[in-house]
Amino acid sequence: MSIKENEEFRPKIVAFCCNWCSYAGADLAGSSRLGYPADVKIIRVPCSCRVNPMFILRAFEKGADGVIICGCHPGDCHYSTGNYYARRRMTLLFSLLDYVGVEKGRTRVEWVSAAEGVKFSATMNEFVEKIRSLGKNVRLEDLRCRN
Amino acid sequence: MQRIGVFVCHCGSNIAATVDVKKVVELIKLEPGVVHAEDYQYMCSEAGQEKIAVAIREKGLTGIVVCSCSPRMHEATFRKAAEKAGINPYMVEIANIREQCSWIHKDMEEATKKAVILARAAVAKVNLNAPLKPGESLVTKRALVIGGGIAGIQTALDIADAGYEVDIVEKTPSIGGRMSQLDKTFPTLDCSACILTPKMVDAAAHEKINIYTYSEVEKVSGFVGDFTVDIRKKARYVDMDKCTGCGVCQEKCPSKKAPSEFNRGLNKRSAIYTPFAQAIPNVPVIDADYCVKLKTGKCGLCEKVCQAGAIDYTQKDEIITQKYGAIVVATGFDVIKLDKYDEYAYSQSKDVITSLELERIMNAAGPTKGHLERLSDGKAPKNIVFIQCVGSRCSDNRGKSYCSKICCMYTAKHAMLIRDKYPDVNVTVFYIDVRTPGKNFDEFYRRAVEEYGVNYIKGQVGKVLPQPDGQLLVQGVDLIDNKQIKMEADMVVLAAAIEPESSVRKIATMLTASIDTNNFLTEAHPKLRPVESPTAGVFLSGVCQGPKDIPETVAQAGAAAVKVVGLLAKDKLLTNPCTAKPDELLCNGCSTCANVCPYGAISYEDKLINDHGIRETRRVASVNSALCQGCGACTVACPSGCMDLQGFSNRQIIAEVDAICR
Amino acid sequence: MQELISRIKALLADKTVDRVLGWKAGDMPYNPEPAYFETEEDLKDFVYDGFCGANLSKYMIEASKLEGKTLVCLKPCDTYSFNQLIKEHRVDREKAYIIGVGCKGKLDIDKIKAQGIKGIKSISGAEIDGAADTLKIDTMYGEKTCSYADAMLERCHVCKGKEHMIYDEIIGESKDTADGNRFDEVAKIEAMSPEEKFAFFQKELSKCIRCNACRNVCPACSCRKCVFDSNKFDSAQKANVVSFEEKMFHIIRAFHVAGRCTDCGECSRVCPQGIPLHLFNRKFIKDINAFYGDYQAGADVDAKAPLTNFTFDDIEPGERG
Amino acid sequence: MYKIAKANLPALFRLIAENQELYLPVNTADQVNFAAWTEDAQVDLDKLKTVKSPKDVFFPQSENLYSCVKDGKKISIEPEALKEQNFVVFGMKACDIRGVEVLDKVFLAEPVDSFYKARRDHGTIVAMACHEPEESCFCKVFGIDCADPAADVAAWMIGDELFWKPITEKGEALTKLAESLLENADEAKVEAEKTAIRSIVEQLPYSDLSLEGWNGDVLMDKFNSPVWEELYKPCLACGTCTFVCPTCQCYDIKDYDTGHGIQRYRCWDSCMYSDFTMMAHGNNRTSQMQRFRQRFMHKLVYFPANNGGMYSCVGCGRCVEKCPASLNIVKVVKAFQKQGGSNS
Repeated sequence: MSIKENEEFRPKIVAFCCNWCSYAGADLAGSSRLGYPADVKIIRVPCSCRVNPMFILRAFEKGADGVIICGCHPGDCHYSTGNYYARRRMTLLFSLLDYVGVEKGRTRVEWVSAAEGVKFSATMNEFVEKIRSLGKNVRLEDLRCRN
Repeated sequence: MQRIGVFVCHCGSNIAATVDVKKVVELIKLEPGVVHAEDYQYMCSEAGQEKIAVAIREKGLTGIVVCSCSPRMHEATFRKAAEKAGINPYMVEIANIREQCSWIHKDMEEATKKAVILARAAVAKVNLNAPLKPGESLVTKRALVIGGGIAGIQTALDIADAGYEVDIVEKTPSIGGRMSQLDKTFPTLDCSACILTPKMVDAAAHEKINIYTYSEVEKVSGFVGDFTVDIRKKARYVDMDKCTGCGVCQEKCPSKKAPSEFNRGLNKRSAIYTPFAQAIPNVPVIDADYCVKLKTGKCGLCEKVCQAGAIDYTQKDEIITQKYGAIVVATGFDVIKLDKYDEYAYSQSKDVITSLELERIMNAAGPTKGHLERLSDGKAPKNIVFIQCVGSRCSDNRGKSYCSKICCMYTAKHAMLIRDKYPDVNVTVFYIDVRTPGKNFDEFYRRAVEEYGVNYIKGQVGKVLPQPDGQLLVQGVDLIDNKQIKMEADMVVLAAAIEPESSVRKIATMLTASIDTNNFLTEAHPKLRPVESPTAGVFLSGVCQGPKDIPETVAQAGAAAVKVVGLLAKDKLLTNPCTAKPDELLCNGCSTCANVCPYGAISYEDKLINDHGIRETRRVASVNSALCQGCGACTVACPSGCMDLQGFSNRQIIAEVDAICR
Repeated sequence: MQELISRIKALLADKTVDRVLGWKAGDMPYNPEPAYFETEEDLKDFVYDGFCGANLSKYMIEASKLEGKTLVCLKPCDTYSFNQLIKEHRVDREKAYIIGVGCKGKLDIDKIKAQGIKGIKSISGAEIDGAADTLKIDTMYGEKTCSYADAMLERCHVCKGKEHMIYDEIIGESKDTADGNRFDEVAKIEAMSPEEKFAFFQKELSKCIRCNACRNVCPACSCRKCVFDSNKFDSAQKANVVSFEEKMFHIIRAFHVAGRCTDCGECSRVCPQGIPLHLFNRKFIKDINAFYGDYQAGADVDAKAPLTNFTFDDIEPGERG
Repeated sequence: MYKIAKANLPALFRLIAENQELYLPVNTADQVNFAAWTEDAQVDLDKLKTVKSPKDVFFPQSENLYSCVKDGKKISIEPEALKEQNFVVFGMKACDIRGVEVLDKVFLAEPVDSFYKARRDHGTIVAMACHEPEESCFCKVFGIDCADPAADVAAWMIGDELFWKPITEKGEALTKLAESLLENADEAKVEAEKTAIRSIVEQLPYSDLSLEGWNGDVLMDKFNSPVWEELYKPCLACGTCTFVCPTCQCYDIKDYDTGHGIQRYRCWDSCMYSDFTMMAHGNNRTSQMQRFRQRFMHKLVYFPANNGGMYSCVGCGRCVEKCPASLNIVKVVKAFQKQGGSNS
């Protein structure tokens, strides 16, 4: 999809949310009618530690403009330790992506509890804003996926 | 390729008002694998579920996508419906087009577009779903209640009455909790001890209830139906079996400088003590921080005077390991620290007290034997000012954003009791709002104003200034008359906010139960599952879940007990089939997965493998599906992709990613 | 080298070992190949000199499946890899007899050729015993010289030291040849703007031909079947297209070996296109050291690997350490 | 015979590139490979061997065959267009040209590979003699004369001048296009250069390699030889040899999911890979020994047996230089010689 200059840029954003906290936080944002742009699409995973870096790179390859991973707050993981592993994995992955020249703001991790509908909505609004300012992901996308 | 049916729910107008459901149906029909799509008013209704069953029968569906509310609402409903119609329940996926679409978007075109994408992702996933079968695990018919306050006691009694073993773990030397510290209770003005003590006795006497006081939960492992808990029984230095509770040791103890926790530090207690007269068990503990014998080796007076020979200075902490099927958290609350509220001079004047301290002062067993007097000089106060919402409903980060719920009522109670007993004392209450929803609550408050002449001022107090003469100058605003108020008082009572007991964080972490930003435990659903934690097998009772008064606490305690009983009544539980599963042909035997498994569910075995004709003995991973809880940590740790998670497989998640990004 | 050969002969003779994994002289002065020797007769082709850069640890995965013990010659840096393979249960310590061989820095023929030296007939000074500062190279286009240090592999300039981490015996002297900091290049890239970083890696990775030499030589990439060859992630693509493929491959490969990579440098040594692949691995190592404390994979078999470990107050993703 | 000053080569390249694509050795990040000429390209004509052979000019490492585009439940197929523009490959060496001849045998035989043929039809090759052959070269073994490469145009770089001799019609046409920059020259210098090159070739260590006994007649002897068991062991099963080779022609066909259809592409494959010729039942070669053997049997036995004795090795020596385990076809041939037993 070519972005015409005058057309508003609508990013593709993938949000991986853990089932126990962040997905519930997103539901709470919904039931509290706390809006955020439709650009965000959520994929439910059992835990942030289920998010394989390959999923993130895959999203970028297929044309995602931003990827955000949400999990329980450290210490609150439903599986006790999952988010601690996720934190290390994502820290290293994000650092490497930055190192190969991917704009830093395209990836993000946020800890959102089931009670934090407000935070979920605010985080998504903020993230979408950031991705809009960064524009289309052209560094990681596979050109074959454009239509 | 699956034969997929897609069912789009209107949810009345909840979805249909924002998402063009007809359009979703029309577009999703174009997806590979989709052989049927329809929309309906309420998919979760019986008629809606029947539509799924009919389509399964008539179209030979092998996979189902329901575009509706959150899977956290109705995934189980639709899985059951599918199962009834003859297909595996795990062939159902939900596209969340309500909470995560129609409710948060306003523009119909945009919301519809998103709903289609979410539906596509679900279809892409279902295409790769495989039938799964839950395993079974046994239920240990015993419950643990953490906290021995009114919530814990009531829960334990109700579970025990249903015939199941219950252990109460209480960290202080006696059960009773906050309620035992209260003097009277609203709105009936019953004596708190009079209604609590019988329950404490019932609990202690119940053959199914086992009480561990002066004990704490140390470690929790396992899962619903099969928790293993380590309980630390702290050294009491008094033999529970021998002690007769005569109390002589407490009288004779020479060390009487320890602040009394029960009386909120307003007076002192001995090093060997029971917190209060009606304590259960009526067995004292020795406070090692104050005991001369334990600190210096000298003294030993209590041992000498104890006729039962119950004193044992060599006692050590003891760890008890016990299995439970269910765990109830009833850890209760405390009042917040007031160090961020210097303007009320709490730390400067002894005559600025919290409401809980006032309870002790009013109580006959309290530090002043129930006489209302100033702690600074023992004089009877003439003017008392109550300040509401100290730290509650706070917009800055000094206090709590929530309403503590009980303060309006107990303040009315205090004001009424004071005016009743000491009619010459002027009582003024500064409030933001008076909140009295509840049976007979507003009537109670109005009696305080109308019958007892309590002076309610809508307004906030800016400052309490201690004067050289010992008086307190209260500066505030009257918002109704819109004027500054300055008044002298000789006692100021602060309605300090309540917050969850500080140890709850640690306990929540051990239980992997989620907690909100205010440290209240999160319920599985705020309306429909208010006494369950999202963590299966963990239940919530009392203020640990949110502020509530005694009747609400007791009601919730009973509700939690019913949930526990419902669980313990089962012999077996079905386990989550979404567990990790290794592909032996790809396994390197490297142990990386086992290193991150929080449940010790992965082990290794040397196994003869036939890899496309190459036969060799290899070290390969195997997953104990009864222990695996399906977090997926191993799947990412595994470099070869050998370890995958059923129900959330690599290819399924990638299919969702692809569907969203295309 | 004579001492090494006679010791090997003795160990073969008394049946302490059933075979030897070492290097066989090539048909050029600079191309010895990894080889097995089973008899004294075989050993006449045994060589150990400056061109024996290949890390033999990974070959021990297959050797561990054979009957009896295999004697393996490991240089100090190779022993880290061997330890890491023990940690991951990929080699059998009981089946290995490790001779820690001395190392004074290994040579890179491409660096010699890059100096315009071609038509090489013989090279002297690369022998392991007589340590020479200068290589004498006889070529079809005359006699040339090249300093030993200038001809060393990149990894030897950031040598991890002369200590063997695991061995049954050590034969020969080793030298710490480090004359640089292994994170300098990484730091240089880190200091670039995102555009420069992107351009740098884009240029380097555009050379990638997906030959998999880096992966196949890597002792950490010991998977029976690589994710890029299986259908587990639908990631089995072989095309090298003007897109994400190479980046994805190299990023994931680096991630998969993060915390396990000993920085043996084989990937960069074997890349036919001279891509400095170690820059990925070293970035992870640098980050791990900075974020979670110094960690050297393969130094200690029992140490907890950084990615299977955590602390409660680890830094958050996106923060800088 | 024409010549052009080395200093004028950029002008020549610019002139050619005005009309058509021009591929020539370009240095990118310290490695020289054939690439399209641009104003900024760092052309390197001195490097004897590019890392990859130039075969991908005619047989790209990856190329689309067709696309499927999905519209609802309808799928339409869009074939990939064949090459229609002329292009020039400048600086191919004699061995690489033989490599193209090997590929011709494969791709131009019936059924003709239309993608390949289109590229061959539209490509003009300017061959260059090897000024200073290197020790890894053994083209002489295959009867290739690197001093006198034959293509559309032959060229020699001698001192500061490039000598230029059109051979074919395509070569004449290119010469005409470039005539403003070319001047007439006599052949004496070129002849001297040829003599010099040939005398170097004589001295090359591999030049006397004997291929006696490598032909289709000995197929089973070679196939069953125990030598392979010894030879393959250091092999890492990477595809370096395959991908730098001018004659390896195996490819895989795969689909790439673009989200709105698929692109069917083919890309080089390597017989060294464990998933080479993977089928539903698995692989027909299950061990690395078998895969290793396949590569050399193909080059030295199967291919000549099917193509009138033409070996599908051209002696470029790239595999000799690039194999991570220092294995190569020369070592294989020598090992059989040494072993003697089965055939030599």
